[in-house]
Amino acid sequence: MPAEEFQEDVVSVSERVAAEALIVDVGAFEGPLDLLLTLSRTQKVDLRQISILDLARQYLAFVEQAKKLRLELAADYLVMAAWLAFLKSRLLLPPDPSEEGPSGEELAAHLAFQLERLQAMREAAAKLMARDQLGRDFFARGITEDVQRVRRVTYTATLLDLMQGYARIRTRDDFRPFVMDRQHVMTMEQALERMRGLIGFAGGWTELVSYLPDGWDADPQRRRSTTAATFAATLELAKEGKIEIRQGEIFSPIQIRKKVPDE
Amino acid sequence: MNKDPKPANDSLFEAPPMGEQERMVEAIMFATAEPVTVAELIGRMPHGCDPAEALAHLRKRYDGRGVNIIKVGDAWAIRTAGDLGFLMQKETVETRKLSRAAIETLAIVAYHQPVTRAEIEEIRGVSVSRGTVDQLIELEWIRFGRRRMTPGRPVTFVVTQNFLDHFGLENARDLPGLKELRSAGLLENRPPPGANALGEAEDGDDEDDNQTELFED
Amino acid sequence: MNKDPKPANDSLFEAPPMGEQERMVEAIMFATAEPVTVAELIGRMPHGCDPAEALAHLRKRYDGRGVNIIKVGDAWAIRTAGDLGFLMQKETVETRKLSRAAIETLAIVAYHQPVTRAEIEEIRGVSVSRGTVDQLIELEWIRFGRRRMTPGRPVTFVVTQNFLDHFGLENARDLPGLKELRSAGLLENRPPPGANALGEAEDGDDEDDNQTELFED
Repeated sequence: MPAEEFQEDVVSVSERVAAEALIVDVGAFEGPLDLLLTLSRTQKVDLRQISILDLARQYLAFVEQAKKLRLELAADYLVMAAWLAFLKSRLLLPPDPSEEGPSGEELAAHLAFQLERLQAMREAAAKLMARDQLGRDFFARGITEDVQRVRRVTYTATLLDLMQGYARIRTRDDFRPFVMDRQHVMTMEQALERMRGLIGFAGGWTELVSYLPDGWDADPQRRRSTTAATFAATLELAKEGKIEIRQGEIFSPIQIRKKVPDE
Repeated sequence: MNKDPKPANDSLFEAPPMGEQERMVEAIMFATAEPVTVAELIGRMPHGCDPAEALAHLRKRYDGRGVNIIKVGDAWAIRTAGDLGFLMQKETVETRKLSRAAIETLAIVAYHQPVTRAEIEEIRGVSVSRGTVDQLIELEWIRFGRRRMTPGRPVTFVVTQNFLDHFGLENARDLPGLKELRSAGLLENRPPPGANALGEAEDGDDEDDNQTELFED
Repeated sequence: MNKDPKPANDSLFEAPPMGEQERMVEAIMFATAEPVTVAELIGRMPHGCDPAEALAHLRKRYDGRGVNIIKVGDAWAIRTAGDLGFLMQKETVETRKLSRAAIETLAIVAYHQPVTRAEIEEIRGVSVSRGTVDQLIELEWIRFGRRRMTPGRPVTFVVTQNFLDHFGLENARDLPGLKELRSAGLLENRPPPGANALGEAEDGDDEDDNQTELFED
């Protein structure tokens, strides 16, 4: 049976354990629960009818033996030993009504459940591995064909695109997108250059408006552009520490003056 | 963990029935990564089998199916039936917006049909690339109309039924005129300053009328 | 000039007859080693096809043959019949032998899914090494499931379609002995009476928190 085959090493250990009383071979076990499961086999009964008390005794004897042989047991084996000693005393002594927590029977039942569950999962694992497996017992297609991805591009347009396209052609001169009208724009750099030349003369507070270049105040677009550029330039100059700026209140005229270096 | 009921030494026993042999050949051909020769089949199947015969049966069985058994050199393989090759391609359709040149060309054909290439170029103010016209023809949005009865008998372009379907038009005359475009806010309301670059639009809004005439037939 | 008499839209046309659809499914399924979902078939076949029905026909057709059509999760695959594995030694891929810890962990994930690392450790009574989980994930036999809505929001593990495919399972409910285990109450997650009965549950939980952080992104 595959389950047996799978358990092979465990079984042989348990046989030795049974035959030679106790040989401490901790390395063969995967932790205390595994050891307990192995020990439980020596009882040769259904795991459901297992005597947890006997099992606890066996385990404690195992740990005693290990101590005698001065073998280092991992901490979890000792934790389990302590817990089983506690369980043993609970199972042996009449229940103390003043004591809180689960009864010895409840704890024993849970341990039995854990052992049964572990055993069941081991058997299930063996059954699973005994199934026919892909690439071992049954096979997938050997010559596969890849799906070629073909990209097809379709083009689309809406009626609106069409009408706008037509309108664009027929009214070409109405639209001057993308062409910046430099004629009506003053850049910050231009304003800055201009202001650098003028600022030397600004000893006292002077309104910013008075620095706007001539001929730029008639056209609203030009006025906006030059005002923005000049203002940005004064901020730049203030940052450089060349001038000071003040404004009495919101929307009142902005005034600037030259900053005296030693001030 | 192969629960093979047969003992190891097959040769003492009769060969499996032909139906079984056919199954075996089928499985081997399916799983093997390369075409299989009859010699290989003999080597892999139980003693006494006749893979050549099994193969012939199998071949018949797959005749007309989605996959066929075909000969590759002196070996055999299962392959997709030739007519189903298209299933091995996965088409991904990517929708792209038509280029501006194509839209404008299409618009001109729609508004001015039947129109020659020279006329399209005159209206757009730039030459129309062959690719643009080809693309519109391929999309089945424009097609060749009658030749113009002028010197050189140039070919004309008209829009197709597909075009009308795609743009939800009953016919090309339904296309809104410039006036309507303007009132719909699709054009700036300002009249073009000065003369029109195309020389033919100086009539401005009258253009619409001209255009309407073009469609009168 | 594409004088295709068919309009672009296939849906205007009737789907191919069922026999043709069966051939198409057959071709697609033969072409790949991976299980194919009905959704994928729909995506690859002409409009209006009913691959689910075609699959049912095809499945019957291959019943008892050298290759069979089998269900893998919500997908379908062609695999060689289980009894013919002995012919295929040549194809057998030598797989890495799984450790006992890995096999048990895999079984616990399969039977208890979705299951947290702490629960696996609780069942096995020892901590699960990272390498074990990594190996199973690398084999694409297990994957992360949803986080458990408990404190620490631990990540869970579930088995994959690859797992089902590998072990020839139609779905995880078909795991051997699942019903018996369930009715015996052995798949319950029974908390120990009182707190931390084994003293190690604490560590387990901590571990899980760490792990949770690792997967957070």
